Amino acid sequence: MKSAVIVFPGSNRDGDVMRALRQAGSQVEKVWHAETELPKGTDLVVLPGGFSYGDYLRCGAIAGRATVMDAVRAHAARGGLVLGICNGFQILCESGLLPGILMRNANLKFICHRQFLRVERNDTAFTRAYAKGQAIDVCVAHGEGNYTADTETLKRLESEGLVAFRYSDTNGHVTPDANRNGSMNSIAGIYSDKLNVLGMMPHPENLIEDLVGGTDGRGLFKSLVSSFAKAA
Amino acid sequence: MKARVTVTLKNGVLDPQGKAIEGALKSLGVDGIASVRQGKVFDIELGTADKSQAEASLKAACEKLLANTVIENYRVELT
Amino acid sequence: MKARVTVTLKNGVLDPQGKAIEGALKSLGVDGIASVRQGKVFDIELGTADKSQAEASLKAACEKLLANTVIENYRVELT
Amino acid sequence: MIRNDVAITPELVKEHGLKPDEYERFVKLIGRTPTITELGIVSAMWNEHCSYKSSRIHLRGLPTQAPWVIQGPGENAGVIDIGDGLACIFKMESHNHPSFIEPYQGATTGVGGILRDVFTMGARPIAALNFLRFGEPDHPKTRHLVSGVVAGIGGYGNSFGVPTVGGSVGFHPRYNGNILVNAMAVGLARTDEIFYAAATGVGNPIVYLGSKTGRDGIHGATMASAEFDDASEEKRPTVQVGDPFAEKLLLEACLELMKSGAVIAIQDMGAAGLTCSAVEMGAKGNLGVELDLDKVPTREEGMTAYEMMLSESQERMLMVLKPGMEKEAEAIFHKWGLDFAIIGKTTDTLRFVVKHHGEVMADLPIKELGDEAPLYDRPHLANTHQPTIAADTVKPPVSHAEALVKLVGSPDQCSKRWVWEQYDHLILGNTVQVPGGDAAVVRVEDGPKGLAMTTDVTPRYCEADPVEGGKQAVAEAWRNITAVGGLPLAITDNLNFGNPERPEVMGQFVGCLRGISEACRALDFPVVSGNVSLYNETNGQGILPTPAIGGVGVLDDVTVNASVAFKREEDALILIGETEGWLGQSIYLRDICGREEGAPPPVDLVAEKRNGDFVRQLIRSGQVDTVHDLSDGGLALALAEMTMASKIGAVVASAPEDLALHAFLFGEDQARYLLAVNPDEAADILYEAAEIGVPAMVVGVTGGDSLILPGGEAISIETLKAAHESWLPDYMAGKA
Ligand SMILES: Nc1ncnc2c1ncn2[C@@H]1O[C@H](COP(=O)(O)OP(=O)(O)O)[C@@H](O)[C@H]1O
Ligand SMILES: [Mg+2]
Repeated sequence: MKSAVIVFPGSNRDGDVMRALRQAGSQVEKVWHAETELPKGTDLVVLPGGFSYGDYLRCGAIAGRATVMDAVRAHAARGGLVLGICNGFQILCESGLLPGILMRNANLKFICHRQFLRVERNDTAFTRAYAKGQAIDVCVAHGEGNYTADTETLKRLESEGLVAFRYSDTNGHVTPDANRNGSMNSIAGIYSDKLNVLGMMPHPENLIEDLVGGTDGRGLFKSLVSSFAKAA
Repeated sequence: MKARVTVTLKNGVLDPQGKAIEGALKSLGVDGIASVRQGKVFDIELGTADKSQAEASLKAACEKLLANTVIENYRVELT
Repeated sequence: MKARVTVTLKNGVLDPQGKAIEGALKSLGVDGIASVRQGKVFDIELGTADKSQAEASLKAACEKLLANTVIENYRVELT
Repeated sequence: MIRNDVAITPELVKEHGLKPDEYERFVKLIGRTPTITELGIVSAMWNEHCSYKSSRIHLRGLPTQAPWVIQGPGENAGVIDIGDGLACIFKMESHNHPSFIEPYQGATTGVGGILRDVFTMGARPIAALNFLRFGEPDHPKTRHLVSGVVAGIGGYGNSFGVPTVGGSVGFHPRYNGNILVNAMAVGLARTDEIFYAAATGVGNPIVYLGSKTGRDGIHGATMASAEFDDASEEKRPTVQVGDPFAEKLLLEACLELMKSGAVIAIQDMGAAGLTCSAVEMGAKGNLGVELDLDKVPTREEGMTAYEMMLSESQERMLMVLKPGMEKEAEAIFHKWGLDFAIIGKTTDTLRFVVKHHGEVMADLPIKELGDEAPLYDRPHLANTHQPTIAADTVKPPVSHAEALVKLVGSPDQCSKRWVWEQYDHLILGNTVQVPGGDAAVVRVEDGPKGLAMTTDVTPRYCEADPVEGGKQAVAEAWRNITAVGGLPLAITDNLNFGNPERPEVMGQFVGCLRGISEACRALDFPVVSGNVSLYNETNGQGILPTPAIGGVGVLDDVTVNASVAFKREEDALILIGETEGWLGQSIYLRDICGREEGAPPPVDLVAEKRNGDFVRQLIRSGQVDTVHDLSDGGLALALAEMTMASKIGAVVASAPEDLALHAFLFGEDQARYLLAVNPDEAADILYEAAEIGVPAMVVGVTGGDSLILPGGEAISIETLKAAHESWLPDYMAGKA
């Protein structure tokens, strides 16, 4: 599998996600935001975490309009896989690839902590390696992760099964306490209609080794790589 | 020429920041504030003296970047 | 009663946000924008109908929380 | 506009912070009356911050050498060799005063400045720490300051992309008018790719990089401009605003440029901006420097030479480039959207020449600006020793359990989670030990090495006895690194004190430095960088003497480390080190008895080294994985913290007979560690300890869901945790 990690000025978890992709067996290439095309044969586009353009104006707003995003949109329209993590999720929302928006955390503070997520479905390219309903231990690190959408959108996401992850306790129970940033319906990540674009606030790429906290994040990258092994 | 663009949240869009400010004002003992909604202003200097050209630039700036029209309204005033 | 508080950076204080927005507008091909400085607005509903009481509350809100008077100016308009 | 031919009056000299004799010294040095620009330049070079005029002679006594030291104090940051061709580059710096005026921006620019110091040398920052002291919680400003400073530190580090992995937060009324915000950065480079400030070669281009110059932080200028400004403008704030986004770009651009081989010398623009950086590059390289200010990228119109030379705008760098590489360098900077301008050249005149609009605004001897700065041996008074407080004169608590719960929930000892959860401490995926333990542990690249780092000092000890306090600060940093299994290698220090013109304060300074030096020597723990912050004083009341120590150590195999959380039930608890039950200056005495008095615990450096080396070897050999050093609050607090970090309780069945229980539990004797070990190993460990004269005894066993003290008083883990975790969030929410 071949992944393209897009680097915007201010991206800062590009290295972390590249490490996770490589560990799972993907080839990885960095792509500068000013490019107009993706590398040939790109299977997966990753928009990494960070503070693109300082997150000035609105998180992800300026990056969402970068040159390379046209190529990303075209890739998604062809059914190609796109993964946006944290700032990447914000960029996906700002660029129109995913609905809704990430607002300031409910306590108005940046929060960095370990967090369990409930995997809502395991029949997508991103989550095959997990069980449905499994609680996975990852971490969050964001100031604006409060997922907000209008009632219509929310209804559609729920009824079409487009919610990918919810903040949960260790047992996979979705509780108010587990939803520290105040997201609607405890949403931590969502899919596009065709399930080929995933945006999520938490960082699976930071939990891929026992030494630094655990390996629950690996499943996501393993799922991606294995879906290509199957396809090929 | 100068302009001020004001971007505010649409009615009905939740404003966690405004809510938190309301709370903070209460705990600071500032009375009489019923609700707060936060928005942004942009003070812009334009390179042109032509009013219609300026207005076109400002509209483009708002639509393309300054406002997220899904959740925000904007207003432009030339000053 | 309603009010709008506008908070802007004092002259000469660096505005990284404005700077980034300027750059982004240029690369988006929006012409004619010479400079951008970003500020905040607060749309406030007051619990009182008494003007002087409202003004006192608003002043307190600005001084205590809404504006960082070391680097920002604020303006209050009752609307 | 400030013209250059302004008459230099005594008032103007005074406004620039120069004493009459200092001004005379300068006039004699240059042989004429200076221009206003020159006055500005010398005021920047000769202020306390840049010239270290009160501290320099004392700093000379610090041990700065060791076989692994590549660069000691004097450069932007210290550099040590950690093996495998890798160097660790680190430094700590204060931003106390700006943070008191504007906590958010003061803290951001403090973090920005220290990160720049580290990447200026070619290192990629891999971790940040901070050392914070605030006034008493009840002081009306404290909450606002805590909130702003913490948000600022996070706001900058998180966006820049460095994990903030450790630090220290404390409260004391003596910081009511002067908070302490010390930031530390740690970076990594290859030993053969380190960059220095000294310029070489005549006629080489001097290049300005980064953000544009504005009128930020021009202190003297605000006053001066009131007289010389015809345009009446609003009084300009002297607060600088940090731009972490620009800094991140600057980091990437600098590292890319360094790889290209174009960089001869590099210096960041920190305090006194362009002046300090240009003078240092020239003076260190025995070269003159000529600057053409018409080329300097400015953000505001009509900036004068005076203003440009004194501006403290952030996120800027100065470089000497290899001639012929300008185009390549420019392309890299433009790619990152940053300003790039050739603003001058090196010369062989040893003069610092500043031109603006074709006129010479300053022409000064470059070396003398630094070398001939005033140097003071200020009078210092040794502190009178405080009496030793015998344990039997200190009241025991009504309930030891209650006392302990009170301590774990006190402002100084409570959990600082509320703080460090606002810092991204996990980015880069190398954080092996997160905040909350003894030292942070960060993996080096893909391993196997790791670095351990910590910031420490106990200001009340320093106040009571500067020499012992200085020693203790170093010993505690060394101990914290040891406790995770690290080999302590070197320190950076941040010496925060009051007004050096008062002999008692100078006495504290000299005493602390003596203690620091002694400890560094005894522990093989040299000083490789540091910072001095004096005049932390309001209305004649100085801060507690606070020489914060930032320590760094190495773990050859980062997977072999120890942490404070109990790992298993039924482990034997072994206390390493001598316990006399020293209660003078203890947290127990202060927070339970309301007495902040007495002599602090003496530091036996030989015992420190012996005990620490023993513990480290146990960790490295894999015999021990659970260690906590004993500091504030003694054995009881360490037990509580180890319990809270796990979900496993502990039982301490009895106290030594010759010791009062409260002295045993809360005494702050130094050089001690608490280990939790497999019971099968306990006998061996005790035997090994006895062999080399390390005091060691079994004091209890892990297990259960509460902490049971001698005599049977039990505290559930939940009770401890509730007290420990609630104080700070409640306080910040206005509830405490
Ligand atoms: N400002 C801070 N930033 C990050 N971590 C902090 C901060 N303050 C305290 N901590 C963490 O909390 C823990 C306890 O701090 P402290 O009581 O000072 O430790 P010790 O007594 O071991 O020196 C340490 O791990 C420290 O890293
Ligand atoms: Mg410790």
